[in-house]
Amino acid sequence: MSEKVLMKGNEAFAEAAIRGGCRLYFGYPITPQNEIPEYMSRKLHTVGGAFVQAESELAAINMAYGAATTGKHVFISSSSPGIALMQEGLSFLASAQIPLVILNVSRGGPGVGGIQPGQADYRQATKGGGNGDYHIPVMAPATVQEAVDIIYNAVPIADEYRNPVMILADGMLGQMMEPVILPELKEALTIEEIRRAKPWALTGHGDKRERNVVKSLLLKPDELEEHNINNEKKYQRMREELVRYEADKLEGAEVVFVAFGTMSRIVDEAIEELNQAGIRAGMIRPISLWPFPNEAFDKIDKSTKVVISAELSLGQMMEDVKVAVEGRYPVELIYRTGGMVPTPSEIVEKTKKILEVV
Amino acid sequence: MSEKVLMKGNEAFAEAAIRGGCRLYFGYPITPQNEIPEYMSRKLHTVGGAFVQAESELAAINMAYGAATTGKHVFISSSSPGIALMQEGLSFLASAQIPLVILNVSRGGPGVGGIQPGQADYRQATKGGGNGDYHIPVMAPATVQEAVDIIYNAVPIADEYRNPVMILADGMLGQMMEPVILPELKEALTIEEIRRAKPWALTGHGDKRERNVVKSLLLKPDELEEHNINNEKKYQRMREELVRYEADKLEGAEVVFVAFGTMSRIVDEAIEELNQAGIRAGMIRPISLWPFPNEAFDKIDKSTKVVISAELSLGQMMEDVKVAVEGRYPVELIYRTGGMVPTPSEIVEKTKKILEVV
Amino acid sequence: MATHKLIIAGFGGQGVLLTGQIIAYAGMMEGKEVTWMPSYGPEMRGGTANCTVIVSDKKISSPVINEATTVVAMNLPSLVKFESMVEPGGKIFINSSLIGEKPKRDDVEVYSIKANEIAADLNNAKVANMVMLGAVVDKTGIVKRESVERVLEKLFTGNKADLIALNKQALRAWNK
Amino acid sequence: MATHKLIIAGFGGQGVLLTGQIIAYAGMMEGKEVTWMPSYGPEMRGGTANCTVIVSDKKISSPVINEATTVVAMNLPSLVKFESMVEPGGKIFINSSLIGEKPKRDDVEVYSIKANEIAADLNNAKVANMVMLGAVVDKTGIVKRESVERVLEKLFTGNKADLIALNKQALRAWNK
Amino acid sequence: MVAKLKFNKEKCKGCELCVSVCPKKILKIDDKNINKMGYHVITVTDMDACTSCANCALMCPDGVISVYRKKK
Amino acid sequence: MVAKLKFNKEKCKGCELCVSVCPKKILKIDDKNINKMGYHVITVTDMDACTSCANCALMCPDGVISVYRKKK
Amino acid sequence: MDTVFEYTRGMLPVNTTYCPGCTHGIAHRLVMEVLDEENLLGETIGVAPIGCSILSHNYMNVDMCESAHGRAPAVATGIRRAMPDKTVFTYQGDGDLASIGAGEIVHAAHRGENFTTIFINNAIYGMTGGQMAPTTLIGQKATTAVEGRKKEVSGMPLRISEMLATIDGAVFVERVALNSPANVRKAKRAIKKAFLVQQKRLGFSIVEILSTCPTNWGLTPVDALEWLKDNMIPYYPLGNFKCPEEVK
Amino acid sequence: MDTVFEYTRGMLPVNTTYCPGCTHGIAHRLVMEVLDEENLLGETIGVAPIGCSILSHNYMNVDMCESAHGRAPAVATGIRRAMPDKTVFTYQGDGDLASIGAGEIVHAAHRGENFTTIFINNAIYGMTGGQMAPTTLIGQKATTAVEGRKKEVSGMPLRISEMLATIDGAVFVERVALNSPANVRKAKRAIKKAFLVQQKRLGFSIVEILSTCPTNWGLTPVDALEWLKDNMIPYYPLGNFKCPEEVK
Ligand SMILES: Cc1ncc(C[n+]2csc(CCOP(=O)(O)OP(=O)(O)O)c2C)c(N)n1
Ligand SMILES: Cc1ncc(C[n+]2csc(CCOP(=O)(O)OP(=O)(O)O)c2C)c(N)n1
Ligand code: SF4
Ligand code: SF4
Ligand code: SF4
Ligand code: SF4
Ligand code: SF4
Ligand code: SF4
Ligand SMILES: [Mg+2]
Ligand SMILES: [Mg+2]
Repeated sequence: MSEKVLMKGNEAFAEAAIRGGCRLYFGYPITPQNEIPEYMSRKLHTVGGAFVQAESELAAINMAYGAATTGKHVFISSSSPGIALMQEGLSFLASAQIPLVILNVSRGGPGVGGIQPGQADYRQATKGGGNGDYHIPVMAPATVQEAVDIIYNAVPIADEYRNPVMILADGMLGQMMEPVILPELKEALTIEEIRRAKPWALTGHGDKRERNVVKSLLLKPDELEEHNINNEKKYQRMREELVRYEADKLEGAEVVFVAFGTMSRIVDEAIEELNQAGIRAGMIRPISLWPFPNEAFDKIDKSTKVVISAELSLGQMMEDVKVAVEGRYPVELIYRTGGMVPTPSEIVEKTKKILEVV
Repeated sequence: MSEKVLMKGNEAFAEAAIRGGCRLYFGYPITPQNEIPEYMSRKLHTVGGAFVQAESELAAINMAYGAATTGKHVFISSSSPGIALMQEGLSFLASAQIPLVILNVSRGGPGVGGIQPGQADYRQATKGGGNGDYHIPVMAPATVQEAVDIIYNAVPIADEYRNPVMILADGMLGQMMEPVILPELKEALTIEEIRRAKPWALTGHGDKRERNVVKSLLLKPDELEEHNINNEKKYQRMREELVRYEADKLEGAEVVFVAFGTMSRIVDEAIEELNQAGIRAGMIRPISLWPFPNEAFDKIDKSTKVVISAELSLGQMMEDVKVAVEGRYPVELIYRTGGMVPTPSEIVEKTKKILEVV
Repeated sequence: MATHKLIIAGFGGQGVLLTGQIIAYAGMMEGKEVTWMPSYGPEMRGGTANCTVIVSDKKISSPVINEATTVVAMNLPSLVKFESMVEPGGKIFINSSLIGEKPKRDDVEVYSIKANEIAADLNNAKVANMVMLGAVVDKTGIVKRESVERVLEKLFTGNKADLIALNKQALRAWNK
Repeated sequence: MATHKLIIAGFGGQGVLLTGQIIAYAGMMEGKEVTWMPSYGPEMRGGTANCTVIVSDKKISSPVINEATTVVAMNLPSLVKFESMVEPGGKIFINSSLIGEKPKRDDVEVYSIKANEIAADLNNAKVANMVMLGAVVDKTGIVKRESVERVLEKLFTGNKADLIALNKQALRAWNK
Repeated sequence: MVAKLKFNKEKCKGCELCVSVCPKKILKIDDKNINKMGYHVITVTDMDACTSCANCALMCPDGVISVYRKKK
Repeated sequence: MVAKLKFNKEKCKGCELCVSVCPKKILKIDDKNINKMGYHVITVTDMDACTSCANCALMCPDGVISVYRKKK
Repeated sequence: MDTVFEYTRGMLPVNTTYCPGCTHGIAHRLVMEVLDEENLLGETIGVAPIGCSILSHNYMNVDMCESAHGRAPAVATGIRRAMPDKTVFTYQGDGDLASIGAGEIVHAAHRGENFTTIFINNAIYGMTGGQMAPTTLIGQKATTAVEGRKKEVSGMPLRISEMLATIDGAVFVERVALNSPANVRKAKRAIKKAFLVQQKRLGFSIVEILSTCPTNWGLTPVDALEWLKDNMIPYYPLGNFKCPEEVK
Repeated sequence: MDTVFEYTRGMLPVNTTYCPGCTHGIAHRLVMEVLDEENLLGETIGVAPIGCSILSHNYMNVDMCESAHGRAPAVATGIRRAMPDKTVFTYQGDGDLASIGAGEIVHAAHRGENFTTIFINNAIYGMTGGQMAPTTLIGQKATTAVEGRKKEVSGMPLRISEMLATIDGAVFVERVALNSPANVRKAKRAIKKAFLVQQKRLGFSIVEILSTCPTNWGLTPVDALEWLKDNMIPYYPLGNFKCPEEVK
């Protein structure tokens, strides 16, 4: 495998998508993910692909949809308000069953907000802001390396389920450089491969088959219901097959943190500090935010006094944590918002206060 | 008060908004709510207001934002995918603390979907698809009369909290005619009233005060965090003050249904049928979907064997029901989707099947 | 019957939506629960229109129905489309001025009314729907004829008031 | 010290981002954990640039820091902006070719390096950052000078290879 | 009589666009016959007069009409 | 010497736009003095030569320069 | 017998759901005739809009996809970039293209995307029941302008061809009408040229087609043709606005 | 002493965060000078875009709001309809107006909304760090076009004034530049006329201002003025495209 290189998060993400087989990218500038379109604009035309600077995020998601209807692998990225503009499109893609890998390098919101890192798009990502009954799997990496691996693997996942897959990173992960090992370069699918693997794709019928139609409108409610129920079966399969998480030091833990992405790294250090202070603490790190790793919570030890959702948002993940905990433990929240990031010691202090009360 | 009139839902909604003080409407056609812009186009210019047919839903929400920054009351409406296009805007308004009353006459999704009624925008409405930490109160009427009253009262609620308020109706409620008593007509706010009640509003500083600025960008993370925490206090106040629901026949009930909007009317009839079959059933009807009426679930009787979320969506509300039930009762789902609507007998049959198992 | 569920369908210009509204209005004035629900959306294309009216003694749940107690077909495409929706034992009203065919159903009561011709006899082609309405009201009892007449009085005011007499006449014309 | 946290700041053209990357790269080659984090967004306006480098023996949590162990100011606005971020007992490196002022802090160690002039003496104004880097490496021990030299060898390949010698020379020039 | 025109009457919606553009005025809607969609359909009154100009077919939105011409 | 020019030096960013458009070439950046923002600021070398044409002020993006003219 | 006219195999043998006399049906046929004659049916990917013609994929014998309201040009851009050697077109109404999708069409033209747009201007929102479009004429009645469109409230109708013709990347721009056999013939010639422009990869091509909506205009199909001629053509002059030398 | 030039009280006495020599600062001042001279500062509501000038509300002494990226014309429409007797303007960059907001500006013009748009064309995305704009020139380098913009990939640069001038409701359209004292004077005259058009409620008015972005062009502020003159003005000719009789 290739050697370790030092790469900026955003550039590594772009390269991971290319290596995963994506040769088509449509994007609109927005901080803190501009290095991705910039990288793609330099790179894609050298590997037989295409980069288009879209006129807006709305156009970008629809370009991506169009490109993906042909069966080719497509990758796009944006940041918080840009993702908000894509909600109609994401609902459309899910409904039309079109695979796509989409990355949100999120910032502090709401509205224009700021451009420092945040996790306040948790609800936007996991609950969906498009209309109707659909779901999008959401994966949240904590390091540049993990992000690279997740993006790379998201390409076949999107194909497998014929559904968009979202990666939720934050501005910090996008902007920083960390050592990373890049996975092997995959060739783009050929038309022949597409015709074989994706019989629904729009490749021109060539008078050799019935015409293909990719659609989202089903005017007859009974047909739409059937369509939705079939999709729900798919979502159920995702719930069974796509759960990813890490559970660490749960045995004998007094406190169990739940944290993802950048926040989990800070919590990691806080746990060390807590240990030094004689407090046993563990962590569940959801990697898949949807489906949420409910099963991980069955591993929590009887010794645990409190489960703490640690977020860069105002308790957005805590709702899912509560569903998963099912009333077995009290659930508390430690958060920063608006682009602020806590230090490990800050988490330690807040944890101690919580422990005094529970 | 005025006499009972027979009105089409959508027209009654429009009239309710006008009577509540809204003289400004910006909208884009979309079935099944076209009678609203049509009504507004005929009516508003006769009462000193303005109707603008926006070029898109995206433009409409931003026109509404602009108009509302002046402190005047603004009403807008759309349907499912149109609301999806407004997500960036809604997040922006919440962040900039601008009041607005917005109505979703929803249809079956996802994507373009169909145009028959649905409740599959539950997540879109209650969890928000815009970016960042914000909330929008969501009210769900079950009859044309209730919709009229809720819209009328939403105007001062939006002002009180300086936040958008959403009404989630469905296509059926918008298209049908039912008898309705219309509330009293309120005058539009005068500039003087606005200057007094809304010192933040953009009315021109007239060299008499510091300039006003309505904004959503806070580049400094500490300021953005403070802003978000202040907003969260407001949301906490909403959670305490805006809960609305009806709880009916809970005493001794074997089954408790949770259903809102049109679905609650069908469940009502199903409960009667169940009673006749000797099965005691009750219902919690959330009127506020956010904040969700968790407290109502404390009233459920020990006799209850199962709580059933009955929805025109694939279990979207069920997640909130589970949070509210906190593991005290099993939670099951009865649904139709894609614009299909169940008959009361269908619900009875499915309920009997569920009761066999639990 | 405690609950009447009626579908009226025809060409766009035949006033079927208004006819349904008049029934709902009359029901409301009789203190009954009523809902009126039009077809909407792309269905409309082709220039046809239809609506569903429910008049009931008790609270009405779904305004969308699976079966109708009565279907009124003002033109042929409407008959073709809605014939199958009548419940067994229900009623079908046919505007036989425009429909030569008979329904294929043999488990329903069929009433053929030459609505257009009768209206023409009244010197106003526009009241064909009123002629039909009279038949429906008399044969189904969904609302009282007097209630319909009161609705007409409320509906036609000002310089339209002279239409009241004509419309009342039309209401009674179907079996003259 | 197990964890070095360094801020380098200057004008856009002074190569401060690259300098930070070289340190991170060198750290990585020494088997240490490293992160490099630039300022981004509208902060960039005004033509200034800065980045934060962490080199540590243990896993690095937040790449954003509240306090630095070392600040390198290549121009005056950078000194003004970052002076307060050094922890007590930390180090400030000043490019005294461009900065006449002294820091106001008295609880830190200050090193003044005439980076531009020294670079000019080497007949290449562009290596001022390398001159400064040499000083930083030698005085803080954040990474080894040899590691930096290995990075330079990897960085300058092909027809840029002849720059290696010059840069190595610059690295050593600060205290000549 | 040679059939210069063929009608796919099941597709006809009786819109009369063809009728309005026929220079020979030989097309009309058959108010006796109704197709499965419920429309009265197109018919020709005097096939011989047809010049095979195809105006009717060009204007038909529903692909009802085919036009032929005698081989010369 | 009459001060035809007034500078609000704390706002100056040393961009030299004013310098480039002065027909009299009497403006220059003072490489000795730095303002609170950290910029070297504008200065005038020969106030007497100033024609009060205001070109400099027109081009200044930061509102640094005021221009006056002797009353006639 | 010689065949003078037979329905193109580009159209599938099914009944459309369009209203009687709606000229959408003619426009569909012309596009498919051209693609068939150029032997492109098997090599084409079409993009349907939101509007009455969302159902065009039920009728056109080519691979097709639906698109979100107004976004067809973005979707076509994606297809074009993914499939450099296919023929790509969008078929859009005036609500779709001129209102909600104004940004997307301007930018497809701006980038000079090599696809063809068939723009059906019927001066109304057909599918949703007759609301005002940006192209609705002054005085024309619509459900959101019951007294007829007024300049003071809604401005003057938007002339899309004239606007797009100012953009370099839009290399073929022509306006045609479907109100008479002669104009239908001209329309087909314009569509043919537009696809030729695309075959030669010269840039973006668009044919604006003045079309009727008898249902929402409240006219019989035949009267609607008249109304188009008397009202639309004077405000929306027919003709070619731009044509590359290569296809003249 | 007579005052020849003093900084307008329309600008607040604070330091801007714009880069040294960025002509956004000149444009800000001109707008505020005009509003002050017309005695409108207290009667004006401004709309800031997303772009470097999102912070303009920190500097301009009028009531203002921010707007989502590209939507300023929609926001101004809302304000205009709510406040028929105020003066309303938007201030937008080329990314904001010509790219993501192309639909909104076309439709503000189409409706003939009575507000004034100040359009800062600096041929680049300033705030986000130098990506290509629709107005970036052929050959001009941008971070998403490192070898310079190419026609084959991104089309020819979009000329907004020319495009909007085809729309009836856009009654005043002029392009000016900020590269010299003479052109700054002309720019001010154009801005004044645009606000006059609004005062008379004649329709939509827009002034396109060619402006520099030394930071992302990679030039000194003075060289940037030169570059503007030598490269932008030839492709974006200065002058008035449309002016109502009443304000000529
Ligand atoms: C986002 C969104 N907004 C609105 C609609 C509703 N809608 C469906 S079709 C249509 C307009 C159709 O008009 P036009 O494009 O002129 O096509 P026509 O039906 O006239 O051919 C609208 C507004 C929608 N489906 N999606
Ligand atoms: C929805 C959305 N997309 C993208 C962005 C990121 N963004 C901020 S400013 C900007 C472009 C600014 O360029 P321009 O409008 O030309 O203004 P300038 O900075 O050049 O004055 C972009 C793309 C955003 N804030 N919101
Ligand atoms: S081919 Fe010509 S003459 Fe013959 S029926 Fe058609 S229009 Fe008439
Ligand atoms: S034009 Fe076609 S559909 Fe219309 S009447 Fe003639 S044959 Fe029938
Ligand atoms: S006023 Fe004119 S002459 Fe005087 S300094 Fe300014 S530019 Fe030079
Ligand atoms: S133009 Fe203004 S900011 Fe620039 S150097 Fe001159 S005075 Fe200073
Ligand atoms: S509504 Fe209008 S555009 Fe749509 S099919 Fe009917 S006539 Fe044609
Ligand atoms: S980035 Fe460019 S446009 Fe923005 S302030 Fe700096 S110079 Fe001006
Ligand atoms: Mg149309
Ligand atoms: Mg710009």
